[in-house]
Amino acid sequence: MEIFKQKQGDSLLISVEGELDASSSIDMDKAIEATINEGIYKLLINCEKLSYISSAGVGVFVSYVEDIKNKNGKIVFYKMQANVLSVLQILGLDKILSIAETEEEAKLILNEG
Amino acid sequence: MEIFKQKQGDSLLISVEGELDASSSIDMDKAIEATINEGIYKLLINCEKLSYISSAGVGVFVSYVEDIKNKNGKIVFYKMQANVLSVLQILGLDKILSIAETEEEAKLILNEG
Amino acid sequence: MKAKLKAECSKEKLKYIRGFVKESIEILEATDLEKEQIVLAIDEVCANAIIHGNQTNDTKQIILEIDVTETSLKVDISDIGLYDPEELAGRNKDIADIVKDKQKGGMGLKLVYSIMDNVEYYIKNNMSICSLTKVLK
Amino acid sequence: MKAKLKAECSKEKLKYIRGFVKESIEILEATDLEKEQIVLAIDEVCANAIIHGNQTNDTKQIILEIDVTETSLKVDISDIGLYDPEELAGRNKDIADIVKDKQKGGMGLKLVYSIMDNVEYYIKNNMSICSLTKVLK
Ligand SMILES: Nc1ncnc2c1ncn2[C@@H]1O[C@H](COP(=O)(O)OP(=O)(O)O)[C@@H](O)[C@H]1O
Ligand SMILES: Nc1ncnc2c1ncn2[C@@H]1O[C@H](COP(=O)(O)OP(=O)(O)O)[C@@H](O)[C@H]1O
Repeated sequence: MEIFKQKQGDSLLISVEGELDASSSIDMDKAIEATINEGIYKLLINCEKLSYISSAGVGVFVSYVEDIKNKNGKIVFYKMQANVLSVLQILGLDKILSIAETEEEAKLILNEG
Repeated sequence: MEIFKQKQGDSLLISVEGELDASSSIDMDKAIEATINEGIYKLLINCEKLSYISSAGVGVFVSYVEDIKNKNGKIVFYKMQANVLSVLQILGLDKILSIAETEEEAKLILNEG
Repeated sequence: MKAKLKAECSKEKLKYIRGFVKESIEILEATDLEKEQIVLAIDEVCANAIIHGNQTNDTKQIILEIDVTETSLKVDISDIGLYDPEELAGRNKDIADIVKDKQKGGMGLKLVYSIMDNVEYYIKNNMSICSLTKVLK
Repeated sequence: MKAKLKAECSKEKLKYIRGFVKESIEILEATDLEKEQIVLAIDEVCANAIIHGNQTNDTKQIILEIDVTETSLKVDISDIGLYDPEELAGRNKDIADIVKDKQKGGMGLKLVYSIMDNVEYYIKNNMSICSLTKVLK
């Protein structure tokens, strides 16, 4: 798995490529923790090249949802592949997490209300 | 494996796609046998989409080389992938079979001498 | 076909295990998405066996046994950590509570139970075995 | 890692066996071409076990056992056909003679011996076993 970060104003765009499993999720956890420690609470996650996610990968994102919400931030995913989306759907997380189709839509959701 | 045949004057262009192994080589054998039975002894084999060959696949071509030569025909392969070419090289067949890089080169070899 | 894999208990091995499983279940007459979900379910159980069953001690091994036909699948995952299957009940926790409690874990078995038809835990020859089955309709 | 596969003796199974082998040897630190050649060598021995060892009788099975690390590979292929290893000597026939004799076969073992470091045939528990090894430099 590879993580690419790009600062955009007060938000951070994270592009994740490859497979996010029990092994690689540790790096993703560090990446998000570092972002929050920098005081950034608006996260866009580009999932276009994320080919696989297991519960450990999902868990990383889930564990920061509350903290981010408490800081009036948001975490928005977009361009998810069908298999990755299906994992969130099975868990019922598609109704709890913010999931957009395109980058534009994701940015709208990130900056609304 | 899939075989596509295309008649070009007195020669036949055979495009082979996929994996040519002990199982699929039977179909290739039938295709070449049928061609020879039709009296066509000039064969161009487009290997661009041939992703795998085992000795059984090689054997099909090898078994017709003599008959085709005796009829003043020729069998010319082109656009071979590296792994397929390496199989012929290991067997020393790269010096016995006619192997071209491009279709143009293959046609030149087919119609020379 | 029957496939068997012994792998050292390290998380880095999970991606090879998935590749192995993917190929082993190739003959199943299921959609790509269904096959990807089956690979996920098996990945989750293997991750548990490596992490919880063997504390990622890579001198230990887990064993994966796959029995597959065009329409059916049975997978046994064995690890030496002897646990009480009753303790795996965490899978019933509500997803909203998992989010609220900022949990990183506790979602794996939810996926396994959703994707597979049957999930069974038992102990045999001093090994903990998780047995997964699925029959295609 | 150790991987094991039991497959019915039908030629249609060869492509699944190759997929399985490809994934099983993924951790080998070799080039893609080297890995493809190793898959080929194993395919050749499996094809022989299915065709010559078991006459493509799909009620019979061949067994493939792979023991792989980053730098070494050992593969055992077992079939129930009991043959005399001495009879496999056909692999020494000159390739030009194979062409002249219009042979369709007799090239498989040439590939196997070229690609692998060591090839051994022996009989154990009433099974014929072909044992292949390779060590990466
Ligand atoms: N093979 C195992 N050995 C010991 N405990 C296990 C095993 N598999 C699962 N468990 C227990 O069940 C719990 C729930 O598993 P799971 O839903 O996969 O979530 P996670 O592993 O992410 O915590 C684990 O936290 C662990 O305590
Ligand atoms: N597992 C086996 N059981 C019986 N005979 C075998 C086995 N493997 C190889 N042989 C014999 O060795 C010969 C040479 O094998 P090979 O070089 O692979 O060529 P091919 O199988 O194409 O004839 C075969 O034709 C067969 O007679």
